[in-house]
Amino acid sequence: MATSEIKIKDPGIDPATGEFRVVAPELTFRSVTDKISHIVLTPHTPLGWLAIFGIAGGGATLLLVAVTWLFLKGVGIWAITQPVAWGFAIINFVWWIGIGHAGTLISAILLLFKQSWRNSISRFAEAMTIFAVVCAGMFPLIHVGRPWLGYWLFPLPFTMNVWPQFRSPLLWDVFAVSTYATISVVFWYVGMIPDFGTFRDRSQSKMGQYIYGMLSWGWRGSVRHWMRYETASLLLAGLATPLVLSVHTVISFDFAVAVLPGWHTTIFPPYFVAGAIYSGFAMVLTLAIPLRKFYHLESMVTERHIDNMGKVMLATGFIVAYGYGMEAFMAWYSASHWEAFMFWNRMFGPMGWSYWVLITCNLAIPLTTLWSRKLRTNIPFMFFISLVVNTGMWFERFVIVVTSLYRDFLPSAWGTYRATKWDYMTFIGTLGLFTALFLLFVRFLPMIPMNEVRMLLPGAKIKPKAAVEAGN
Amino acid sequence: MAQIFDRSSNALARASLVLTGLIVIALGVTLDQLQRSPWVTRQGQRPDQPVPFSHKHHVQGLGLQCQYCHVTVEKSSYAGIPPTKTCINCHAQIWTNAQLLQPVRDSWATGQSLVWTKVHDLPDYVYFNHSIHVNKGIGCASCHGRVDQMPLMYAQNTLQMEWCLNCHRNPAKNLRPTSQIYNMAWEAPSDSRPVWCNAAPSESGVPTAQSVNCVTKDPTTAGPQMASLELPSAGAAHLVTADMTSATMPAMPVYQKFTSQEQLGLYLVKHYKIRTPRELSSCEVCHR
Amino acid sequence: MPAREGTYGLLAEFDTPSDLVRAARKAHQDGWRRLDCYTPYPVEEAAEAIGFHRNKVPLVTLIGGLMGGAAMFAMETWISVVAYPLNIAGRPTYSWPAFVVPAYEWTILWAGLSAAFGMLALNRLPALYHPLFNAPNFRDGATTDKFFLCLEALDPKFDLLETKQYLQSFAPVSVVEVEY
Amino acid sequence: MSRDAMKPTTNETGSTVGNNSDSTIQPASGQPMSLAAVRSELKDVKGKRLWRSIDELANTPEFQAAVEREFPAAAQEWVDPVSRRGFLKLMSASMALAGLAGCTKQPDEPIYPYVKAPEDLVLGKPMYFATAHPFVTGAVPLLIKSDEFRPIKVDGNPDHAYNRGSSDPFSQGTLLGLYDPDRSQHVLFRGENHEWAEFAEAFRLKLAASKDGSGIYFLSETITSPTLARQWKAVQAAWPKATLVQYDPAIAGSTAEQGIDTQYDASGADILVSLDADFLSGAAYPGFHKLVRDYAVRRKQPENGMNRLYAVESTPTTTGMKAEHRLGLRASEIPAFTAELAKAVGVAGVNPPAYSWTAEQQKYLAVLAADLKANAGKSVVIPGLYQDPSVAALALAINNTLGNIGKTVFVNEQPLNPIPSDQMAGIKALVADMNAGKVDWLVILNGNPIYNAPADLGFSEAFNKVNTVVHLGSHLDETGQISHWHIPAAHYLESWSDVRAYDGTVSIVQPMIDPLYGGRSAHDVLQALLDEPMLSAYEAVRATWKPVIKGDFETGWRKALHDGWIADTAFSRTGKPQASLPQVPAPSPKDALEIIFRPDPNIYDGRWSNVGWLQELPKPITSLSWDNAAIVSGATLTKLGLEEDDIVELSVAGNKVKAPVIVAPGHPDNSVTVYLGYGREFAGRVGSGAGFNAYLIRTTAAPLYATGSLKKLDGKWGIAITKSHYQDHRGARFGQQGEGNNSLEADEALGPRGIIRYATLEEFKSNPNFAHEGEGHDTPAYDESLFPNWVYNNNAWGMSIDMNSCVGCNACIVSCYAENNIAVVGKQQVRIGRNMQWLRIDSYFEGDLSAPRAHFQPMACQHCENAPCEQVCPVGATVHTPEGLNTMVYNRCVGTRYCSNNCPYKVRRFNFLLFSDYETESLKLMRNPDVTVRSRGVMEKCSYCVQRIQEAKITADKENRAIRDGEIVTACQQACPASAITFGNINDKSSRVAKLRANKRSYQVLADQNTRPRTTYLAEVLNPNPELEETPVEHAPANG
Repeated sequence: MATSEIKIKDPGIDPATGEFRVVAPELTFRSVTDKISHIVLTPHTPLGWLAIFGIAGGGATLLLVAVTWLFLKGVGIWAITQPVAWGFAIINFVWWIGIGHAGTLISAILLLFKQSWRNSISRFAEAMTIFAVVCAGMFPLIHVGRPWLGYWLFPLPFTMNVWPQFRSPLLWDVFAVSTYATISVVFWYVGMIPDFGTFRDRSQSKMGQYIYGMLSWGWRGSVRHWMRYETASLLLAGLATPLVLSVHTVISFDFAVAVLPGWHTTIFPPYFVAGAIYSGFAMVLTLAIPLRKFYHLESMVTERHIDNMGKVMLATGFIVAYGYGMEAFMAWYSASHWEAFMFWNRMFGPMGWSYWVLITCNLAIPLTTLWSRKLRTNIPFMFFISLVVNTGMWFERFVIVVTSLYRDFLPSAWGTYRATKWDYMTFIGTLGLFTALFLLFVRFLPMIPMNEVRMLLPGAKIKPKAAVEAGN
Repeated sequence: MAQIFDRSSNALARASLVLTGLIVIALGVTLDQLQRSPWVTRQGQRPDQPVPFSHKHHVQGLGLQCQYCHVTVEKSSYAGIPPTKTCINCHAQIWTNAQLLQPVRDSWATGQSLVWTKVHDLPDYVYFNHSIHVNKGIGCASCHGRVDQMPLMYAQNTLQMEWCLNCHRNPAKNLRPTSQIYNMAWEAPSDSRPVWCNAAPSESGVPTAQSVNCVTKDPTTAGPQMASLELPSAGAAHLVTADMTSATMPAMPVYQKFTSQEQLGLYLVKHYKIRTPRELSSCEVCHR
Repeated sequence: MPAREGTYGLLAEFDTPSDLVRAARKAHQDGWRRLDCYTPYPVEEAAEAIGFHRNKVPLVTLIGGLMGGAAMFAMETWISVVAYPLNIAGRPTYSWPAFVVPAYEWTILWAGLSAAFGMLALNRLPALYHPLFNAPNFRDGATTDKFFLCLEALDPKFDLLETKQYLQSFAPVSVVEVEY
Repeated sequence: MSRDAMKPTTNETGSTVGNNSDSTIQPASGQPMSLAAVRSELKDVKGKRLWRSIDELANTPEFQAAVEREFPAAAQEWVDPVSRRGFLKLMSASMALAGLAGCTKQPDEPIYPYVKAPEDLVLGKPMYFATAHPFVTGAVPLLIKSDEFRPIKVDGNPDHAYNRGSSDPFSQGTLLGLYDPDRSQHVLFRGENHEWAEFAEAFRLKLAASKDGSGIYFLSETITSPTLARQWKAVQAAWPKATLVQYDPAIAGSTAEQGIDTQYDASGADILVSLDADFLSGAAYPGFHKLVRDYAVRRKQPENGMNRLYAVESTPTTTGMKAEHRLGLRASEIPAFTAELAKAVGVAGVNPPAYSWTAEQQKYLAVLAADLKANAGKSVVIPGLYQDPSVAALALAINNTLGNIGKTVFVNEQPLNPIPSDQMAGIKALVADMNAGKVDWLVILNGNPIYNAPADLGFSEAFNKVNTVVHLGSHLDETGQISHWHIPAAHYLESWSDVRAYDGTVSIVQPMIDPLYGGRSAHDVLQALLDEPMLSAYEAVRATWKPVIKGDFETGWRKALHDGWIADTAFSRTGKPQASLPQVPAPSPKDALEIIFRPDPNIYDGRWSNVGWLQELPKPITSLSWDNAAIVSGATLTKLGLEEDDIVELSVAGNKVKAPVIVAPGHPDNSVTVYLGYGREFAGRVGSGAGFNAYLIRTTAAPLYATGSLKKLDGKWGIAITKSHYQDHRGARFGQQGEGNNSLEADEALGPRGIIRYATLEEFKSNPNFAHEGEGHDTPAYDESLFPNWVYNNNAWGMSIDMNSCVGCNACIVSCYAENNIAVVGKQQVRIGRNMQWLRIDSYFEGDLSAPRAHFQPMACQHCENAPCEQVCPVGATVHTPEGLNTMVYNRCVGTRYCSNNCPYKVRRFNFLLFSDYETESLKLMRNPDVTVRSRGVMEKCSYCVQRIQEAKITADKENRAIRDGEIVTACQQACPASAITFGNINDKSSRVAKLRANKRSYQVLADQNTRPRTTYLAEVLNPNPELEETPVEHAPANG
């Protein structure tokens, strides 16, 4: 183990190159490999892991119960009603998908921008993406009235000769989300192949060697392979970037394409994406902070990472703030009574409280504090902020979905919305499922990309050509 | 540090990849076939019936006309299943103690219905109407097949939506003169078997079923000059409008000769006022 | 498939990427063509050194992407205009702007899959068995912290003894013979 | 999957799928069974038969015991009908999961052909029979749609001069009453099954023993059948001491009990005055159908002048809300006010009690009197039923003085009811005799006195003093439970009888179906005492009319049955009003709290408690469903420190009852309205336990209104109100007058949203185009679209609704229930806003809520040409037809509910749970076979009655002709007494609907959204008296 002050403090500047270091300087190829392989290859599972996994598993069971009951009785067990025909299910869907986005952003966009600091967090950010998409993807299916007919959403040659209706944003969702899930998984898996190779070669058990051997497709580190591999990763990154932007854009279409005041807004796509990244980074922090502590990864996930993520949140937070601002401005500037009433109702109607929760959690608290580097590098505080923002972003979706629906065009059809225990169970259940999956990932898969971290190490520097010719 | 995997494993790995792909494809094809298979549609299956009633015997053998039993086919959405009375009408005299007919006699005696099993069973949310089809030139055989050749009743067709649409999107290819509706043996006109039709003027309020009159024997037997009146050539027959014919020859009906189904079909579509495919394939036509 | 007996090649192990790159470049300059480097992380210089400059992955990706997009857009148009044209909300049957979105998604989907699987295919993976794994020191180092240069027996210049000395001249940690 | 969207399976003979003895399951009877046992029971049953088996099994007591043991939580859920069914589904589903149901293929369906087919039956073609709905305030002539001899739709008789095909919620609801699964099904003696013959025998012996019939008492509902009256006279002749008491709680003590003898012809009246007469909101008021028609006909072409309605009323009703000028008075003030009015118009010999009227009231009185005098002979003053007799007398006097008699008001030679009687006195005397032990046998004919007898009589105590009580009733109700004999009563659709309509015209009540449960009618009971005890009601009725029908009797009789009435049997209307004027009671002190009793607008006196349609139907004005309540004014609510839904205790003369309190806009202060008919114990699975029993505080002394007190109790009641009602508290910053006096909804709807548009007659004359000017009233040009317009060149269906005619009586909604197999969801579901009515009547209360004007807007699917719902459905389950219908394809729907979110009118309804009843056999008989019964998870909505459109198209196509205008009539249109709804082909410029759409007043709701609705509304035009300024005009576009 490295000495404590190094692992807590910022790794500082590399004297040789004058660049910021992103990982602790004392790391070597082998120490990195040992550290990360050990977490997975060690035969004994830490008690803490078991404990948390138990709790998370309980949550997942809750979900199972809730969904079973749902299938038996129908979506009526939820609070959805007339006129609020969408509720928690859609809110959770959008929220989870949003969370997923940070993962892709870190692994893809930052890769394109050559932000080498993302190397050490990219892997579990991607994992987070996938598990978030799993949780999200579940909702569109279970929230429909007749889930067993969900396959009608796919253009397949049934004997009815009836086809999906491609003008519907929901159908766009089907393709956007399925693509997003697939590409994320592929990207994630391809990234792990060389590390599986490492595991194969370091695993003591025959079982481990077999499993990781197969997962690695027999990777042997030929530079020819490496070059194609690099190209592929770069291309995947290049594809994932427009994808991640499109996915939340499409999801924002679910609302923006509708005629409903409060949904029918052109600002939605950009501010949904920004919001997604905002909440996504919050979730990365929520996960990274306990992890690095628990597995002593401070030398690889350093304060610089936390700090950078804080900055990204600050930036996206302001884009989101701009979004809210524009909504309010347009409500007034459009001179449309529908917009004006919608916004008045959103702020001061019977459900106005939810709007103010959202403002507090998304704007008031984070955007005032994240300016200070001191706070950004204050680990407990950042953990707290991450939770606040996650809450705020959930309420953003609540406000959009519910407070737009419950008082729309015809006053006679106004209604209200009060969530039932099944709504809460389902939501908590997905949290449990997410955590459980993530813990499994941490235990059995390389949570930090060894091959990418190796590139950050001083040892990876090739001595200048001259030196090589001269032979030292 | 030695090999983990045996030499063969490479070939094995690749093979398994290919296989996975093949399995997926195979599964898709299977399901696609399955949804159309008789196992699902019951096409061609002969369910157990209380009495092994033979349409072949009654229709072909005895020459009973469909409506003798299915009385309401022209009037109502239901064609109608005959009451026991209909059977007894004859079987009070003939086969009076045939073992096969015991259930019929029981029913007649006890007043309990004969319980048949539906052979042509549409889903409950499909609203099919016999009368409109029969009145607009769809023959029984078009959907039910050569019932006169079925010793035991079975569904000739799948009755699945794609099958219905198949005709609703192009009725012409199945239309026949209403006079031929109950003719099991009707075949589309051909050069060897032409059909001659004349139509009442469209504005005359006669029901569609009677608006066209067709014959299978050449009505213009009166020699060349009469035949010469038969204008224009059969090839362009379907282009002639009814009012034109009526205008030219008020007294003597002008027959047009048809030697192919599509000519006849188009002609009947026009005179039976068959609605457009867009209308016929609109959802509310069958679902309410 | 190469022959299954005899020597696959000679494997020289190095401690640092720099040594590997130097040796590889030299060997390539000396006319070796059937040679390869093995490293725990991508070392571009090494690839350059053995004259591996460009690959076909981008082309595969492009083709995949175009196919995906075209396929989806064509299907949407066929479904809405030909297969079952319906009056939806008074919109035209050919509502192309709506069709763009799924087509766009499929472009990305197919491109991504092509990139990933194209890469693996071009790398001739999966290759769970490989002669190199017979080398005692290979699996211990190649995926962790060692750098290898392998001169293969198929190269006309290959001669067990000479090549061994030739490799020794790069002062590697070790040179071992790799059996099939 | 066939279950997902299933229409009531009518196989070839129309015998329903209930017919499934092939898969019955007999659990080891006796010992309780466990779910394991259940499963084993079902083991051998293969999937396709399981569907039925589960249901049958689930109804065995053993099973229910098992359920309650294994799911204690659910045991209580068992009570609520809807969730009970949900639970059944759950059980079958869980068993399916347990691997019991095999494949999901459609099960084999059996065919049950007739043995001998009826002559006139064409399967699949409905038949129509004329009959009439016997009702205490006058029968409603009906034409019944019968499918395979099962009545499946009740509608007015279009040829009858009285209602011209219109109907009302009550009549519509009686259909469900017929198929009510909770109707009693056996003759019971002391709780055990017996035969009718045994009863008849015992009864005759008893009478024979009594010699002259002394000690034999009959307690009957009001007798409306001339034949029954004739039979009673015969009984009396035979047994002179036998006593008949009539008691109908709804009219007992009202002016109706003496028999209605006044007829109004409002079509000739320019001024209509309602003195607490609610003649526009339901059949409870005599002549409702005709009065509404006459009222509406004078408002359809404002350009040709309109009538003007004044309403003075003690509780807000649709009548008052439609009035140009409404004056809310406490009930006890109305007689005095009437007297003042009489005096003012110059009726001789009236001396109104001294009372301090407010300035507003005096002004109203003066203006009203002036207006009446100005329109002498062209006006009509209509008194309320539930008022002091003096009001009716004075009203008649006023009409007389104004010379309206013979013009707009007519007096019958004879009263409507054949045996008028003072019902309150009658039942009082009866109870006295019971207590005195004089009553040996008490035969109750279709009454439920245990439940609804006046509270002060102590009927139940007296009840025990009677030796034998015979109860003829449709249900084993509160009275039936404790009677010695119970005889299931036949429904009027099951039996022969005869009745008189408002104008006296006789209709023969003929059965549509054999008694489902072997019910008997009052005719049978009385006949059993006569010389030919076995003489059927059919013969009895024929005997009654043999002398009346002219010409050959058989021909005349057949004609009467066919037409639905016997010609020339209307009353002669040449009667003269009696001169004497009764004493006018003085109003109660201003600070006294008055409690007003009214029969419920939906379930009347409680006789329709178990009719789900009527229970769930939102009541006019309050939009209250599934309950009755203590209805007060906002001011009173605040004064008493209450909130809506609080539980209060009402007490009158020492009798107490707990009730929820709600506000009705425009209710007079210091006054509480309670509806009768709720708080039933033994109404059945639907009605039991709903609301509170107001009869408990209703006394013989004050049956119509009483002074009482109100006390707040702890807790909330949990009422279900179907419309949101907020007060407008928005500050001036938000551009509204938000002092909290107005309704937020109304301010929005009448204001910038342009949902309700109206003008006064003057404004309309000066600017006929008012509906299209002003804020929110603009309609985009037709080509104002990004897309090429979709052309509809053949038929194009459209609907026009006349807001001026609609009186918000709800008849259309119930008619829609019956026509479209709409599910009843239960109170809990309604509470959270899941009621399934395809058609709702939006009521907006304009202006200050203490004295509002209401606007009623029937709102159903608008069939937008640019339908927002269609665009967002991912599976194309809702699409546009070439004729411009917005069709909902249930069996394609996966239930994303996106369409509902995107519907600006929020008229789509979703089956959040399994709302439709697939278990109850009797309900399967009732369903319309042409409409799919929607299953769980499916969206539904108004279809413009597409099944009727299709039927008409097929007929027309076969006959080679175009569809005639008016050939297609939607269910709502058919029921509407005001003919406010018109449906037809808007492409046919000569069609009525096309003409109406061309009318300048015609506007589209939310036109600015460019949804292009096919349903358009005709803007209201009001005809206020300029003398009275209270008409709020700020929303009238001319100055808006």
